[in-house]
Amino acid sequence: MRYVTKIDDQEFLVEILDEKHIRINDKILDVDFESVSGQPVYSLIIGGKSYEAYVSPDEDKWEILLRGRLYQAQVEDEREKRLRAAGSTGASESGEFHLRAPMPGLVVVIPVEEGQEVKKGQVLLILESMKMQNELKAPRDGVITRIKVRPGETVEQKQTLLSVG
Amino acid sequence: MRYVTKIDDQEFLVEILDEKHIRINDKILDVDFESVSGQPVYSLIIGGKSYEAYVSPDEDKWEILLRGRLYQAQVEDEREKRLRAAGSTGASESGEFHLRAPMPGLVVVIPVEEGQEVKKGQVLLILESMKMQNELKAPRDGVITRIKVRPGETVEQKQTLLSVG
Amino acid sequence: MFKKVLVANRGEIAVRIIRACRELGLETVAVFSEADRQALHVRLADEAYLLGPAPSRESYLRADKIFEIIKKSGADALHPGYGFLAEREDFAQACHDDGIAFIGPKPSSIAAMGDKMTARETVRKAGVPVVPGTEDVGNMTDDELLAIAPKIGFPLLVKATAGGGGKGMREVRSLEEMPELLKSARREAESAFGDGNVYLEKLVEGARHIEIQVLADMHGNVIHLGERDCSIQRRHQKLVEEAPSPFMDEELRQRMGEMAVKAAQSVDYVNAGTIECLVDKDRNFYFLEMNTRLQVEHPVTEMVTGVDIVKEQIRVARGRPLQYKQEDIHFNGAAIECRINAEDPYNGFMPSTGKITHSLLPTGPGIRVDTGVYPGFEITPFYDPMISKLIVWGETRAQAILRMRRALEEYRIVGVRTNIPFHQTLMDSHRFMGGQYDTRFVEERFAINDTNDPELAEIAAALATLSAHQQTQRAAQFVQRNERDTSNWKWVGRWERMHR
Amino acid sequence: MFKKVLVANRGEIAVRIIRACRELGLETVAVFSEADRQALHVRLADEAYLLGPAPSRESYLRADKIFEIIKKSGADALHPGYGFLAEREDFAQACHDDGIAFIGPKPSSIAAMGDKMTARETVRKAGVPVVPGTEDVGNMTDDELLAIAPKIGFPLLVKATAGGGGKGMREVRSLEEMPELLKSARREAESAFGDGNVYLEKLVEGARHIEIQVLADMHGNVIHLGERDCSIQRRHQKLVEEAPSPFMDEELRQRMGEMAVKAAQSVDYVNAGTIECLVDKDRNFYFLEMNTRLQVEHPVTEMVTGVDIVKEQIRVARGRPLQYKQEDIHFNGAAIECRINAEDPYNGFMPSTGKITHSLLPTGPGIRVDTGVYPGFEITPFYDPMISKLIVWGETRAQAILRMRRALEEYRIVGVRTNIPFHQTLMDSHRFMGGQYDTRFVEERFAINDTNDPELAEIAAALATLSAHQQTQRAAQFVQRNERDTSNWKWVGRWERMHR
Repeated sequence: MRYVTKIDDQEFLVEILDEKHIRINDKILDVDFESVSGQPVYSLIIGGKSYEAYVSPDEDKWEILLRGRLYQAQVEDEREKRLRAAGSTGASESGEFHLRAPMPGLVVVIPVEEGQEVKKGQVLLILESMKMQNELKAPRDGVITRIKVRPGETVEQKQTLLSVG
Repeated sequence: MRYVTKIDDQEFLVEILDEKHIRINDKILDVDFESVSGQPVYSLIIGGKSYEAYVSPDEDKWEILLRGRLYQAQVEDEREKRLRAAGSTGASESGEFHLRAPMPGLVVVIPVEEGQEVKKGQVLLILESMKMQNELKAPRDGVITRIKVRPGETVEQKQTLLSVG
Repeated sequence: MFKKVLVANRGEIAVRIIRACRELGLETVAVFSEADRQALHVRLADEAYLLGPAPSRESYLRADKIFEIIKKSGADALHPGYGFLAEREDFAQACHDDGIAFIGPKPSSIAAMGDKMTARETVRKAGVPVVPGTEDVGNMTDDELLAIAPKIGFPLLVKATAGGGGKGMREVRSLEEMPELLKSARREAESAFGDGNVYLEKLVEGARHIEIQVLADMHGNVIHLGERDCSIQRRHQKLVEEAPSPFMDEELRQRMGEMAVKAAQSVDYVNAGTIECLVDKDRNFYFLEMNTRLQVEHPVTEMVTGVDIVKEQIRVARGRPLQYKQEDIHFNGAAIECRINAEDPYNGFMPSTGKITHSLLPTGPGIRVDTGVYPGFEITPFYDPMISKLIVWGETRAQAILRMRRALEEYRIVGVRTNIPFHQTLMDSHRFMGGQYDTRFVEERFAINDTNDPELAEIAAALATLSAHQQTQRAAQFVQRNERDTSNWKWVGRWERMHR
Repeated sequence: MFKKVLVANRGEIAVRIIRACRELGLETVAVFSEADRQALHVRLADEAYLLGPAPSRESYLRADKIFEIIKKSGADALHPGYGFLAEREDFAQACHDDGIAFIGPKPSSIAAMGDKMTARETVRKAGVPVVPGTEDVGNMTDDELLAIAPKIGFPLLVKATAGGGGKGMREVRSLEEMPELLKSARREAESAFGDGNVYLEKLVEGARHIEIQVLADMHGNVIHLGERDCSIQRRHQKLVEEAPSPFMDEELRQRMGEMAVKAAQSVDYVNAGTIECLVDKDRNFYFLEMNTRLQVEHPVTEMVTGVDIVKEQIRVARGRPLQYKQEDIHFNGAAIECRINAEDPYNGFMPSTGKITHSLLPTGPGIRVDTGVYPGFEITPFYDPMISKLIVWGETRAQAILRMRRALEEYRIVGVRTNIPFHQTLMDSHRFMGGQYDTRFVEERFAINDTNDPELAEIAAALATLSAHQQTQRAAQFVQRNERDTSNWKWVGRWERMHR
């Protein structure tokens, strides 16, 4: 099985040769890959070196926390990649953005209104949780299309708070 | 639900009144009983006192390891107890005893033979495990009725090694 | 001499206090909210009583409930820990009135230091230098503050008079932004302390936050245990503390130590307390406030002095004289504490909640972990995000940093995000290693590690690919098996097993 | 100066050594058997290589494989830990021949001390008192030993000449039982060391086992780090060690320290080593043997002296002079170590195997846990049952005991049985508290706690009843639900959920 794995702008060609060997770009390496205690913590011994990392899927990416650094990787098998290249030509990613509550909490202030233009980094909402007031900010420029909560409201984790178009 | 629970020679009459109350002998107490992390470790808050113990079933008994002491308890509901009292009158407990391997290991020596009389505490078999030679002893006087393994044999945990009649 | 101590707190500090009591042969009473039934302090105490629902106002801040439990349990002493009711004069007074030993200072000392404005005035009169700022005592309106601000000069700090822990604190760079910031500071102060009153203080730039631990008994003895450097902060929240301060020399330590003893004496202080100061580049120090309680970061002092501060608090509260004279206090090696918070350093340090499914503590020589959590425990949004403190000791500061690095690398917490990667980046930074930092360092001159080490990126790629491959294989196996055997119950059984 | 250390061991000691290397900036190479793929030392090392199947003879004792891995990894130093290859002269020699720094003594010192009979003769000539026993060097037949035994007098000890850790050791009370005991001692020695040779030693009754830690560099400096009392033993296996010994006074410490330095010098010793002695009631001491390696119980010495023995071993092996002179060594407070074994104290201390499903380590001030296991790790029957070491420090011995009690009470290990209840009983025993014990104490005057505290028995009854009730209720619910809804897949789904 051949995969193309992208981290930042770097592409790695990774081929799973068998249970104990992989090829990364041109190197063939021994691998021994196991989950520790059935947790999303993985021990990888590769070419004799021992690594341990948290690995978890995050929507269409994989997050790897390794030696205090966070990597985000996109893994595609070669066939998928070819199909995608042949098909749609880099569809726009500027759809509506939904601000979700990163944790349960209490909505304190919403300093924006529907229809208002906002800049990337502008505070959209203040959520109180763990005795802290947390500022939730716009991930990009846009317009507030919908506000679904009010100050004083208690929200659940992942609940949609407002949308930016 | 009423239970009779016996520890050593002491009997406790325990009645489960509802989810939060029990009666022990004549005392009614608040209880809050929860497993910790889904493990056989239980946190019990009873009449305000906080205890934590390992609780596990062991054949027809319960073993409770509490504050560095091991208690063995027999719990019967009242109905069972009455039935038992009415029925069989203290059947003999001197049936055949099967010596089982307490852990996987290697049989080193079997210093007894079939048909031999043995005394309580006499060494019946030496099992090597964890770099230690462990002496398995007779739990009571009797006669060796059957030896099922040989020196040099590797045995699994709980495998029957020999029987004492 | 009291025998049973009610610990009016939760989390790691409740555990810390229960341990000290147990080692002194004292019985302990825990209190807990509905969210904390399985918390470690409940599991470890001799007795435990429910306070109420999860929110602090309905549980850990319910003084009335705590007094009920004192009566019910027969506790004859109370340790407040930090936060919650620790610095409430009225609460301490109520304990005294009920004949309960309050393990902390006198109510009058709490009052004198609790109102930060009063405290400034008190120590200033005792000859202790303070940061320039509002000098009147009492509640001031926004208009009054806006009028005074230009005289103090910008940048300045809005601070809660009932403050602590950076709550209700705001930096103000200009008069224009001040009204909005006053509003949010008052809001946060009101929510944290039930008191929205604030005052102003000049922002001393390039300063270090250095504090002095003091211990005082009921017999007039006051000593200090040297300093802690707490300059590594983010949004006025301390993240890393160390003792000794890499900035300190013997002469400054002595001057600051004497000042701290003087400040404590000015309010007739008893028990453990901390004098927080700013120290500027020229080694001038200014009193900020006194914390009239045990501090989060007390372990670094314990590790370099060998003094068990909590046990000493208890002894002092029992009326005993201090075990140590100033000349008995020696500083050995270096200690560093990293506060481990359930928050995501890659997402603006947003708090992270959830069940801890697995953890592996760093252990071995020179390591101490003070924690209130364990695998299976649920981190809720109701309390402080600090879930543990990792403290290391080394013969030298360099050895302590190396040890902290290996401890952070070993530490695993699964189920919530933590700021461990932040600490790892910090311990690798040359400025931290060189001791070259001030209170603005984290916010202004530090970034969480996102450099792309090519070798590690390759390993990350391998990890991601192997995980993705494993997921694909599992799905394929599942389809295959399902094709082979379509009887209903086996199908479900397998599915259940796979999703455990 | 070496840069990459292969750690030829497993378990807690491999972890301990890897940590020391990491804190010194050295790279580490772990080796592992098939049973240890997920062991902590594999997880923490920079590199890891498979040795072979689980049994030690096919893995950790395979010197040839280890040399292959040295070549493959480019390691330029080796730390043997304790046990396995730690005291094999030929192995140390092979390291030297290959230009690999062996972090331990010279092969000649290992040889001189490794044969216990030769060692006795060597130190005797250097003026160190030894326990009366067989004096000839070389292999002796059973007949020869049976002839000599009456001259030494009973009771006596049969000991393996290649011995250590109590293996291949037997007490003999009379000539009649001696042939059988010789046979079993030789069998165990053969199995443990590949050498069935034994010798005899008078059994000194009522004696304490006290040992002196020494450190020596390549520049002729030899110092001692005081004593450890290891008299708490069962079947010649140490269970608890403490420093200082409650039996010790300054004069005896000085005499024994000087003796230990002399014994080390008699074999031109370099690196860390331990002189084990018996000390009788009249404070006469007798050399037993020298362990030419790191000891299990080294942490208690580290905690009272502040010296990191493993780091010092590594520095010495790099050719550096000792960091300390004898006069730099001071003893501060008291430390106790409890060896936590996977064995059932209520069933003849039978080893216990299985997967650790959950654990909670005691933490907080003055606590150190050195462990190689964690939740999810499987304890197999192939290796030593010691799974962790709990070490505490206190300002006084009494405080250390109180701290150990609270730490033992907090410690949870689920999945295997442990000897924690044994340690709890010991820490509660008046004789231990009074320091009144000798090497026979555990076997002759100690019983695991089975006293019936009526209050606790009632709690145990409540716990058992509530558990039984919960079980009954669950079964009833299951039947009820099954009656309500008999569609096949839902039934199975519930069943699966209940049995997770």
